[in-house]
Amino acid sequence: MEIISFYSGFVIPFLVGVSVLFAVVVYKFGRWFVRLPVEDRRLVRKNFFSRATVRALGECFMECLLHRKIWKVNPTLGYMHTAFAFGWFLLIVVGWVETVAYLGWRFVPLQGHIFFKFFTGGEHHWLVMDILLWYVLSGLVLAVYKRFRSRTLGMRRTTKLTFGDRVALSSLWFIFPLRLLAENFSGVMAFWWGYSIALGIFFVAMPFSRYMHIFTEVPLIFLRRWGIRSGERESSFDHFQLEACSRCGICIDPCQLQRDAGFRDVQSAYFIRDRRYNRLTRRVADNCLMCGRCEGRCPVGLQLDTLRLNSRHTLSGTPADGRFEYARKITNNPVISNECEKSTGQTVIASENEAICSNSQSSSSHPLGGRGETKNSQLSTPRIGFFGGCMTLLSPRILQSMEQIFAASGDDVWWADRNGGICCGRPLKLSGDIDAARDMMQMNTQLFEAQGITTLVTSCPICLRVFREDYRLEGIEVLHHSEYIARLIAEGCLSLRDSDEKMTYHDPCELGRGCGIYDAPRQVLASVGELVEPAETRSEALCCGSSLANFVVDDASQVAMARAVGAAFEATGAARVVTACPLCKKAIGRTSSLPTLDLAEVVAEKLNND
Amino acid sequence: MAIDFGYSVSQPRAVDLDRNDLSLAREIVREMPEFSACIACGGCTATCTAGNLTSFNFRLVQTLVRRGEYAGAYAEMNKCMLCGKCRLVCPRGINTRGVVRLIKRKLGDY
Amino acid sequence: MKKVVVVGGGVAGMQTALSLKERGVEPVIVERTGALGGKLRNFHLLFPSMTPAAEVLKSFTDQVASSGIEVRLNEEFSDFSTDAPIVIASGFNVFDARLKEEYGYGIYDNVYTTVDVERMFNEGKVGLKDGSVPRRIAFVHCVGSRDEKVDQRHCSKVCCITGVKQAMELASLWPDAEIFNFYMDIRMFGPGYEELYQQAQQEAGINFIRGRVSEASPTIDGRIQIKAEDTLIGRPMKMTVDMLVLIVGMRGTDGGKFYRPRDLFGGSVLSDRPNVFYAGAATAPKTVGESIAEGVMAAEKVVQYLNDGN
Amino acid sequence: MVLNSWREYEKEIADDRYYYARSCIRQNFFPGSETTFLRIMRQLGKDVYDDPRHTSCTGIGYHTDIVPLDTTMAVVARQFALMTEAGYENMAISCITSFGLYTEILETWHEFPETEQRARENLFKATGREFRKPKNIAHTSDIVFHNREAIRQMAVRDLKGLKVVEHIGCHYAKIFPKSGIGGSEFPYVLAGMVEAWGGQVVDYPERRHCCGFGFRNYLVKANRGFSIANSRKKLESMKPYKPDFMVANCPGCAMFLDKWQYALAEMENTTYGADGRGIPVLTYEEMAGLVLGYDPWEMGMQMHQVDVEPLLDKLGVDYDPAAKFLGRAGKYIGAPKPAGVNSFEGDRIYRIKN
Repeated sequence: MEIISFYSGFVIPFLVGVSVLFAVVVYKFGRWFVRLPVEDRRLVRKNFFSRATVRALGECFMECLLHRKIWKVNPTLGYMHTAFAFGWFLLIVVGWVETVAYLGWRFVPLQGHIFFKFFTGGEHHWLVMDILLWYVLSGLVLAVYKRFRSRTLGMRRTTKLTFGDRVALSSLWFIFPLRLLAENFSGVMAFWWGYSIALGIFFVAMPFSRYMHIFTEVPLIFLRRWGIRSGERESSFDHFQLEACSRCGICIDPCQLQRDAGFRDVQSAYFIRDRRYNRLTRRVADNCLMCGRCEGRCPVGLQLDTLRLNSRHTLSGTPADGRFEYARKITNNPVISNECEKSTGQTVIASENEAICSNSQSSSSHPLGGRGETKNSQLSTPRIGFFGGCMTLLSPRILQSMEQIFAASGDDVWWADRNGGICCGRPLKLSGDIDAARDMMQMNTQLFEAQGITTLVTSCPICLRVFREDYRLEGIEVLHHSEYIARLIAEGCLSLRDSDEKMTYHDPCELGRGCGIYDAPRQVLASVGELVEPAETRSEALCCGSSLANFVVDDASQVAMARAVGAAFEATGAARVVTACPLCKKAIGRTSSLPTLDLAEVVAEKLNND
Repeated sequence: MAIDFGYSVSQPRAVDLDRNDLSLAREIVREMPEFSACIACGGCTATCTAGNLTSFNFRLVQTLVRRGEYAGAYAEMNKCMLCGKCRLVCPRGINTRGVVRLIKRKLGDY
Repeated sequence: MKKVVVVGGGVAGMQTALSLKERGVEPVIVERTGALGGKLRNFHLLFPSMTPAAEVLKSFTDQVASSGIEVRLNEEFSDFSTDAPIVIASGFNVFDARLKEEYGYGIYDNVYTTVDVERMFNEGKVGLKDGSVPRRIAFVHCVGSRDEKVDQRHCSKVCCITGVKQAMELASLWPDAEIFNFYMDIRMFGPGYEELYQQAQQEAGINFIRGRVSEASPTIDGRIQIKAEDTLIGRPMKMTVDMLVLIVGMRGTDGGKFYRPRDLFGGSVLSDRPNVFYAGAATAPKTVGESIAEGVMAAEKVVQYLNDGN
Repeated sequence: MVLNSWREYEKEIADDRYYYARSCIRQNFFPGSETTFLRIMRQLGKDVYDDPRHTSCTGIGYHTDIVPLDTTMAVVARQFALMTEAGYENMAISCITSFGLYTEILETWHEFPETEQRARENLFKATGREFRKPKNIAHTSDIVFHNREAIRQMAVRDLKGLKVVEHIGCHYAKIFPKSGIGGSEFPYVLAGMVEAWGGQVVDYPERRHCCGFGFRNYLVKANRGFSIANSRKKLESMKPYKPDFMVANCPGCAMFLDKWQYALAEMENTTYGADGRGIPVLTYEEMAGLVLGYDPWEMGMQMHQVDVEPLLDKLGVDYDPAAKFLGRAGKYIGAPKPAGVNSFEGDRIYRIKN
């Protein structure tokens, strides 16, 4: 067999490109990895030799090469991605096999594999390689088509490109046609030069463009499988998530800010882009409902909301500084708030706590039966704390309904914030003021513990989420009122009149995607009426538009989003809209032609009082 | 050189629009024009948890800022828990939490 | 010749019909409800002169009856495609106070609207639900007016004076009661209004507090605690009252909006269609007197239209 | 319109035969001014009775809530008794606060005759004196104003080309507008003199604002910052007009507008007037005296905080710089230490060595 030199002038652009790419990727990964927090590195050590690693390998194959999740979004879009990723991957692997088959088991420099046909003069050639190349080219045709007619590939909008993206994308589009030309007109050096230059440019642009995701997704999958997550503060792991974003733009369509309010540059793809290139502004970081609709669809599974939250924390500069110490006036001793009233000479309202308690004590022998006993057998002093939260306090009908439900349940209830409570801390957390939010959480925790409650019920999903995710409430069970009511119904403690009234249900973001509670409210609704679902529901449900996570949008935008949501409910033919969040209720009720109620209101309305 | 006579010259209490530097106020309003739609109904302050426990008065502080009276506004705004009740009651639909954060950003340490 | 259709049998509609008849044009009043009179039927005394609404109403219904104008009651007019002249005098709807849930209307006892108070005066039964006399009463101005949150951006114009009038009526009924009016602005534009306002302050002893009530909540003894900021002091305030009166605004009858006249000057009773005219509060909040005046104007324009056409 | 308003408040001023009621504090602050008044009156050929038995009117004690009203009335009644005994009917009052107090008491007696009766009884019990109420009371600035034309005719120089800030004491017309020429809004008493003698009156935004003395505001140290803030407000407001001097008709005002310039210079390093030399503050007697050609040192102008020499130069007054701190009979009276507004070497041409 003759000696092949494996060298020609035209390979230089390719070699330079590969070297730069390799150096940058190694530098980036090395740097990010070294800076991982100690706990994260401990997780890596702990889980390296475990089934997680095997699963990660499988996931890499399914997601990085086959793009399984994108197939789910749209098969044509999936085909396009698979053709590029898997097709190119196979070209490399089969190409290598081809080389080995032809040259035997010997060292061949990189360019030898890539420009195999040049160096062998095209005398040996596998048909499968041509098929693979045409496979990739079919993906390319779709990609070009998508740039101009994205809708046919299931995307109404695609991502706006950065300069690096444009360079990489243009060179990428040239690589495969040039390869086709070079391999078929092997004697024309210009084609080989073009092919090599296209590869070189692509490789140099790659680590600075969205195509960095091709490499980054692999370590991301492994690290994630080993249990590493982004948190409320930025960490080195975030880099793996940021650069694993291909800016595919799947997050853009579900975004209601884009759909109904006309914001075109705040979606997760743009947020991640801005953060990655260090040009994140507060306006972009703050303009997100954190409804979670995009996070659920991200094919790379990025923690989009968490990343945005920790960006907000970084951008926020307000020190906690005990600036909410004044709130202790309420939480240290809830009775003090009444004393304050006395000292300022204002009307004193007797604390309602005792009244409600005595009321429920007298109803412990409630004919609805047995609840006091069942609970007593489980816990010595079952006591429920009800936390309405700020928003419920502005919805007296929910409070009144809960009062009726509690009375019917016979439970011993302490009203945590009816005469004034402090915020749960989630809005502050959403603003990035984590430390201040912690102060507030700690104050509320003290308050709950001091009251000796065994169950904390809240009618506000915003509060619920922070109680579950961030509070440490030892020995206190935290329930959303929908769960509490569902439980009362299941235990036979509530007697309700069923009806055939058609009602539709709005999943609040914090309750559904946030806490995974979809069924409890539906069970409750099913026992008082007939539930009709809107087109987008459960994990796909729309946001009401008034999310506390958004600090930017104005009233008109909120109304626009609420109208769109309202229209979806009107289309169901339901008589009323039921939700389980006071804020959603206000937001939707503002514009909807249908009456909008909280779950508790519907239940209280259907209570059998006799 | 200053001699201490045991008292100092009282500063005028008047809001002096000739002297106050309104450029920051204009900048803030430009970023959030809805901010100047306030009709001073006081609903925000009435419902405000912080306002009922401290001297914090959102209506007053944001008005002061619009008049170029920035002193102390940042510290006052820091009492806000961002709970959003004020936004719910505002008859003009002002993004009150956005206003709080904007003022803090312009006057504070973001 | 086809009769001119007057949609709505309130004061504006009745006046339009009477004026048409006087000019020799035959009108027909189409009224959705079972009686003529519109909103005037619910009112007790009319500001600022305290003229009984029934008196004004009677003079109109008597004239309509004696003039032999055709009146079709319990009929919803919907045939807007007709080429007969139509005068829309559909007035306004009273804002549904339940939409401002935080004020507790329909939730707590003893939260009333100004319309309820007029009705109670007419029925001769003014008082709390249990029949007792309130010691403290609060009026909340601008409920369903100047409020983006309920899609009611406009000022309903007549509520300020209504609130002042009712506060004075309650003050004279219960001289020992303390009465507080919570307002954002007091807009006293009409003749004699400012005088009534001053009288309310000085003679009736009504307390005017500049601040919008943010919320109402129940107290243990069944009273209502309200919160507002006293904006002139700059501090939040709260107080407990026995009776809360919500001064409700007007909502338009064109799908919740007011009809839009061609222009606000010479064309205030004209629409974009040549044969459709407006009279009264259908186009914007108006007082009884202003609605009557527009009835005359609308009739004049209809006659002009008919003369030009023939 | 404006002119009409100024003219609306004309008051009657007696032409001659005045009983002179001196001020307590002016004799300390501007000791030459009252003497100058008497000299002007003599030059005009007026009869002024300067009574050594006359006492304080208690005005400062009254306004600081130390002296009760009945006491004050009795003291004022005594001054009237002295005037009656001396055979005079027209009161010429040197102090603005005294003028305000006399006006107020006469007004009170008019509205509540029983208080006059009580004052008469108290006075009689204490001193055995009786009195007739004055036929006419005028502030001495009123009298100078009244004679401004006569003074102009005797003048040796005028105020041409000078911008003058005039300041009226609050008690002159703010209590009873009708008691002042031009009332409280358009006080013309000093402006009339300035205009008659050729000067130009400066109308500046804070023209009507109080100098800040305010008795309790100055006397209680805790409030003093408020007092000085008022003077500063006026000084800041007149600054852009570049006034050549101020003239005041109230002992306290002249004193504070002058001395606070020193305090502000020391406390805040702020000076007013050309080159930061301060704006000289004159009494109306000094202004009239300069017009009439009196020697500034004889009028006590060396006692001013803000040096008057630059003004004297502008007026073309022929004065002996070396004689500034030489009192009567050439005796050295001592010179103040250099201070914030007054420390310019150029001003201090004359240095006395003991």
